[in-house]
Amino acid sequence: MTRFWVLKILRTVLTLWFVVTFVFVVLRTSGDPVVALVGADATPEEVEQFRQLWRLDDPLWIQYFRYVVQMATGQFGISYRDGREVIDIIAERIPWTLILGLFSYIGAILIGVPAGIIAAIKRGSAFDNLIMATAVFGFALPNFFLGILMILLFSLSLQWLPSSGTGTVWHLIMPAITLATFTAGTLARFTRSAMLEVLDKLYIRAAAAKGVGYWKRIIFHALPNASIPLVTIIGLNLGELIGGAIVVETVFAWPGVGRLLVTAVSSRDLAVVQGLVLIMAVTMVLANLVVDLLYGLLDPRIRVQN
Amino acid sequence: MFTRREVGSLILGAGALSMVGSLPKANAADRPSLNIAVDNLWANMATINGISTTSRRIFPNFYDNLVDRDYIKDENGLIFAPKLATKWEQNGTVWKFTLREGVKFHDGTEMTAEDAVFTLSPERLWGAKPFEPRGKTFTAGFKRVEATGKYTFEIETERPDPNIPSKLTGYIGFVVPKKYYMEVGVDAFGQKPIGTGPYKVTTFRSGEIMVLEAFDDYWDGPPPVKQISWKIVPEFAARMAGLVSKEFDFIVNIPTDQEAALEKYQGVTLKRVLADNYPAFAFNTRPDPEDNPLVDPNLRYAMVQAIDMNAIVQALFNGTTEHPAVPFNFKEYGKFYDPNLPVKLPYDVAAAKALVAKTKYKGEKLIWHITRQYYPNYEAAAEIMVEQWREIGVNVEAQILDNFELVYRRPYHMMNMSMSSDFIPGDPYQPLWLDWGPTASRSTATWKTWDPSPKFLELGKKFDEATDFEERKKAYLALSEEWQRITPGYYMWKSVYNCAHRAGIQFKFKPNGEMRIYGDYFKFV
Amino acid sequence: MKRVSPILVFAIVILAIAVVVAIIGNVFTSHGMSQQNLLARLKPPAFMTGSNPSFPLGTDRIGRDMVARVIAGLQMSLSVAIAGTIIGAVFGSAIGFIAAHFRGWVEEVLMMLVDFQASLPFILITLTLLAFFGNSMTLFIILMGLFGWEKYARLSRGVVLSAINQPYAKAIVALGAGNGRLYLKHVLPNVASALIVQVTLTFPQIILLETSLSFLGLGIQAPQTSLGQILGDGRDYLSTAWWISVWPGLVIFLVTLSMSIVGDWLRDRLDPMLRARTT
Amino acid sequence: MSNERLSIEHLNVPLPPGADRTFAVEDLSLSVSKGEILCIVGESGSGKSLTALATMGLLPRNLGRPTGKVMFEGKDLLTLDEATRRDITGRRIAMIFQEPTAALNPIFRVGEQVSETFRIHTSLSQAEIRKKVIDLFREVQLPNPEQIYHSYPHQLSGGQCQRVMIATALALDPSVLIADEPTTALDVTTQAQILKLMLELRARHDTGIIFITHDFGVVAEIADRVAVMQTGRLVEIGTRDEILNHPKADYTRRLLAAVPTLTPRKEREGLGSPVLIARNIVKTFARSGLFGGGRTVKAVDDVDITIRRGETLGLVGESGSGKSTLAQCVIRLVQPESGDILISGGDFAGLNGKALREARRKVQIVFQDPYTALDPRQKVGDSIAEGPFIHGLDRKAAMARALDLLEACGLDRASATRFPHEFSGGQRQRICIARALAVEPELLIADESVSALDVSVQAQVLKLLADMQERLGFGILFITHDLRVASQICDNIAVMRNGRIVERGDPASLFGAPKETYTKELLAAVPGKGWQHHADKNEAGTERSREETP
Repeated sequence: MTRFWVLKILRTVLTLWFVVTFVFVVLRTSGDPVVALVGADATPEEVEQFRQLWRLDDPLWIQYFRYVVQMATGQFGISYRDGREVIDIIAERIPWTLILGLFSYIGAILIGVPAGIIAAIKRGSAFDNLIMATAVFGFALPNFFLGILMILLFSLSLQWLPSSGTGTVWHLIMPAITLATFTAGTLARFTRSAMLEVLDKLYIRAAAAKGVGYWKRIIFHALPNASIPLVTIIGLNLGELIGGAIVVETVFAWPGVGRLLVTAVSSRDLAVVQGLVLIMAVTMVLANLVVDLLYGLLDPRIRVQN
Repeated sequence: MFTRREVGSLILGAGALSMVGSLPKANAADRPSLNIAVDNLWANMATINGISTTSRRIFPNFYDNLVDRDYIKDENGLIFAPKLATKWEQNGTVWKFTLREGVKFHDGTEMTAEDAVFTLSPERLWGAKPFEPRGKTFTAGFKRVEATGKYTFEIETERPDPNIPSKLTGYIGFVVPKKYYMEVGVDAFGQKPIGTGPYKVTTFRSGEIMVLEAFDDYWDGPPPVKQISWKIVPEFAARMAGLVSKEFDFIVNIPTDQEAALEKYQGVTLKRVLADNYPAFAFNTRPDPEDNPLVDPNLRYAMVQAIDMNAIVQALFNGTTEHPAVPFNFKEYGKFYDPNLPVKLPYDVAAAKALVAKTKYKGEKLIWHITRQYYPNYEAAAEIMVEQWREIGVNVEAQILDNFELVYRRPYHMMNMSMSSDFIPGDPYQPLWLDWGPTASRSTATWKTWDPSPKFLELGKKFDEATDFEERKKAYLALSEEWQRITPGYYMWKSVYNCAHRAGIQFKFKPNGEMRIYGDYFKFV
Repeated sequence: MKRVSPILVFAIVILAIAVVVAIIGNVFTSHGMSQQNLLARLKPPAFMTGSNPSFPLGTDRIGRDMVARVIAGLQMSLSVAIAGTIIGAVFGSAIGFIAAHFRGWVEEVLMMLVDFQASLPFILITLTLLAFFGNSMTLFIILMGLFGWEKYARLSRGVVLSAINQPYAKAIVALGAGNGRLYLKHVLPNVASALIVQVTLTFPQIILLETSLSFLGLGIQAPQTSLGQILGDGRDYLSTAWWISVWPGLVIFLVTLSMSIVGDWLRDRLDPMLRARTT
Repeated sequence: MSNERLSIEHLNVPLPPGADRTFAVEDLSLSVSKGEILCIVGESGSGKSLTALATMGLLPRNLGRPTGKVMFEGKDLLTLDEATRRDITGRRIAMIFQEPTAALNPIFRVGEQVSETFRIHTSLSQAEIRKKVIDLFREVQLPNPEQIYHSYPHQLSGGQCQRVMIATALALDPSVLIADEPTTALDVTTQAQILKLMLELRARHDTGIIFITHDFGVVAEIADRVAVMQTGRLVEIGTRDEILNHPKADYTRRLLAAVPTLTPRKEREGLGSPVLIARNIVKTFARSGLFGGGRTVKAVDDVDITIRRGETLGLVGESGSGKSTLAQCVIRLVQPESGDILISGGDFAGLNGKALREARRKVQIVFQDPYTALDPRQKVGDSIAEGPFIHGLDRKAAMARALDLLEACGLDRASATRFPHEFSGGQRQRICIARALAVEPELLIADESVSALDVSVQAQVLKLLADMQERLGFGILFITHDLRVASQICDNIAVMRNGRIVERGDPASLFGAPKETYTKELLAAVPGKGWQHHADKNEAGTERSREETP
């Protein structure tokens, strides 16, 4: 048991180290970081000054070592765009992405999972087809397009919902729906196939032989078993959610990290980009760790070892 | 309908609310607030480092100029009115300015000649290592800036310069507080700027929002609006929906094709001004890259003659602006403007083809660097022009890049740019000499696209020194002719700025894009 | 089992049409995809008033024929998606095969790489790399090709592991077959169906990714065009000239939908094969 | 009959359209009485399991509604509404399944799963239920009932799981118990225990038991009456003695003739020089991975075996004894840690790369499951020809050899162009044998090669192996858990347990006078050992069964 966790944590740390190294390599190979940071207009003296300031004249491995230490301690540097600590800039955006992300994530789960379950137990019915068609619709529509359509309908024509920005829960509705649509579609499809697989198992038949009622079989026997792979996919979907947030936050002028990334990338604000990449990676890796934890809790075959 | 916001604001946690701005002050409670949806905010709000279309529209709300251009009394803004300076007089190479007394910066300190002098000082603008190096362009010829009293100061120039007051109507005329500026440094100042304007900056997050709050100690009396939030809303659809549904009081940057549709909504007023500014592109006339075919002027002539810019402008702007047939012959130059000036390189595909035939050009790819979504309609025009050049056998690839740093990265054969024409109002000094002369970034920067010809330099010097109108006009025409002989660039159209606001607001949009939310420019009705 | 559902027929027909149009599309219009007609800007499609009969689907903001645009966009989007899918599938599957064959530390390292990739949202990587290295078609294709490789790697490792533990694979080893014969002739055809299902999942995802990137301005660059680019370009015109983005949007939607339907069908048919995979 | 508990009358279970026959079960009538064990016996596809499922109302949804009657306590189960029927199943009629580990929900403690039956059908308190469950566990002779109560299925052995299932089934003292091949997945010793348990329970509770099996040994052990089924129809029904010793139907007779019995034989004369000498084979399984370590299991522990030309060496033992690992070590599908392997006098253990691949020709293997042993996407002709082709024969000659072998193995030459899924299990196993023999090996390993086959087919395949050995003279390492089969065909038998060979000898002496307790236990557990059928004098498998038509 302990070994299981030690391994998981070791893997997590290694993954993060990979990410840091990846960012370092990208920064060093994409061009002279000094030129990127001070601009092509800078005089040679300025460049030299900057090089010394950031100690970019050290051997690469020293720079690398220093870099890993800095990243590990959250020193992402100063934004070249507005001169503030990157960690502060990101910190003020995170709550917004969390609000949006959680809201749409929970919404997606609440819609996608039950829809998938119903589709599975009504397999082949018109209902199943309808749900699956809707699910495919959910992820076949580019989310920025869906977002703009919603703005035009709900803000411009009907004037029911605010068009963009933040302020009230009403502001949250359209971006959350846009973001949740994709995830809900994926979840519904996956839940369906996970349920179908479990429903075929002998223990479900054995439960029926015991006289367990239909819905009881579904809810108490099939669902807990189907939830094991489901938890994994829900965890993996967090990444897609973050990816989707990049676009959705831009459409709805939502001041989260996704939009920050877009602005930082387009202004080549290296320090912010690397900070964001690392923070998102940490989030994802931690989410995966939580998934593993849940997995262990749900599945006694992992939890209890002889 | 009306309950949803009330309910909504009750439900959303206080935590999220407090991040938008500080709580309202009781004494300002009776004044309304404004929400303005903008397409973008510049990262830095220092007066010179922060020069951009997106910052200029906000600047006059928290900075004051020394001298003001009065667009209320004069359509073209050619009347110079006192603002922070109340009086000015020229004596040979020296200009004496008297400052308004009792003007306060937002931090409560009084503005004095020390601040004005610092604002124009070599250490800030034109010395060896100035804080805001772009200031050099605007202070050419400055020799000495010195306080002569608490409220008086002098500017001495190398040669007599009749245009100093008009130069102070621009970016360099925004007075900054010396003490605070020196304390925090230019970068931090750009993030938390302080001026003497009617509003003070309370929140500035460049990727997101800028909040201005009424500065009730403003020398001209309290401003009409309690709080102005400039929020970035990148999508036009969201800006438009927000204006129509009255979430926003103002929106800016409306695509030309959408103006008509927007105007159809009730209570929406569209404002459009022609700005003293021209999107353009520069030909890279230098042999860098080595095989640059554009070093041959015939190819440049051909390319100019292949462009049907009038049709493009008509298509893209619906006749709201126009293409200057002869460069630098701009209508805003009053007496300098001559509608009958001959067009040297008119639209003529046959002539263009003939010119291409005279060159060694063999269809090599010419790279045109363009900044993404920077000048309205620029990319669309570029797409059209690329096709028109294809007609005459010139192969141009328009590369849309995210920012100017990428645009400035060689190799390129052409690059986008824009040229303001208002540094000295009513005089072609800026576009012709300042922007192309020997100190211009276009001829000095690492990414420079041309080396001014000796003749251009010689004619330019003559033009720079000419103070008498007739003499100056003659010099200007000669200089312009030399420029056209070389044709290192192409002026496309006069910029159009637009914005729209809700009903219940009376608003005068300044032609340079400034959105002044005070005085005679803005009223609630 | 023999009965094929009408939905599936619909999906296959749509895909077939898409491919045919992409290949011979140019016969459907006499206009070039970048041929402009400034006098015929923003013309509505044929069934609306004010339309121009030579532009059945209308024109865009600089008077280009939407039929030609959408076809060119379809060609590009399909090519990118096909190239990307092939690269990703081949690369990812190769990694999976290698991991499954060598086991041990090779497998650990490769799977760690997979974890690493899975820990970063792909669009994040794409944005970063495109912004830093500049946008080029080559990089773009490579990036699209990298998309989903980790899914192929995971999947193929799993199915290969289970396949090479199947008695038939052991029997073939026992016959004295080399690794090449084992993997290429026997294992690959047997895991291919699982990989093909994954292809039907990745393919629409690449189209959508390209669309998102176009929206952010990092996708296919003009004068080339893609469905995503047309869609993104037309978004400001949705309330006045909806046809600019609705046509490409519709095509994206139909292709994605059809691909998913076909994928689902394959998945259902090949279910036992997928179930055999281990994690 | 007043004692009748459950009677099935004219039951029909339709198959979906397009199947090879219209009804899975057709016009079936039988009944079970109080305290009676009725064995339904038949080969795969005979419809015996579907009969059970139809009775329980658990038929898969793709099958149509069953017709006929299933009478229980005066009610027709087929026409009852779902709720009433559910009340009967589980409380009055219980069922246990072939795969006990799969029949238990993996994420719940077994105690809870047994308790569920009480929770559904009774209003007992939690504490009372718990006590009852523990009592049940005791009754089905589970060790440590308290601990088992809190265990998860994966922590229990297959036999323990089946005991838990039986406990669940018996929870409410059902009137009828349906057991669908409950011992098939278990080892012989465990099977013997479970069978014993069933007999005890029948005696104690007077339950009527329908026991579905394919194994006549099991039938001989426990049946009161026997029903024989074939392709959905009842062939005959009668008492154990009637069916086993005096069958009326031809089909029953054929089946019985094919059933292997414990008839130990002597080592054959004239065996040649050794084709396999394996010495000191050791294989330890450890947890692999970057962060290795963990527990290790000695799967094969210092084993020596020798096989001569023409000899069949049987390797018997229960699951997990290391038989298959040893075989895979010998053929080097698994790398032994140490030990020498000589094949036809040549070193095999030390070979690598090309040399190894070439040497592989000399030793071939036939696996247990014919359904997974053939590449599903390769035509069978190509499958068989592949070996010779790899070893240098040109494509044409290889195919010619493949066709000859197909014929030799009793298959049509034309079948070479078909795919494996078009063949029955027995035919596939013949193809596997043909594939193995195509490279003319010196040694053939048959790893439980006949275990998954129906008895009639099993007999044919065994005969095929014997014939081919006769003709080609290779040695066979015959791995099986079935002592009856081993006793009939092996020259020598090695008994394996926990990775070691505990006893060896020729079948006659080994089974006649076993020395080791373990060997004795194994022998004692052989089902139906007391019964020797004399129904038919025919040689096993001379007649081709209908099962063999594709």
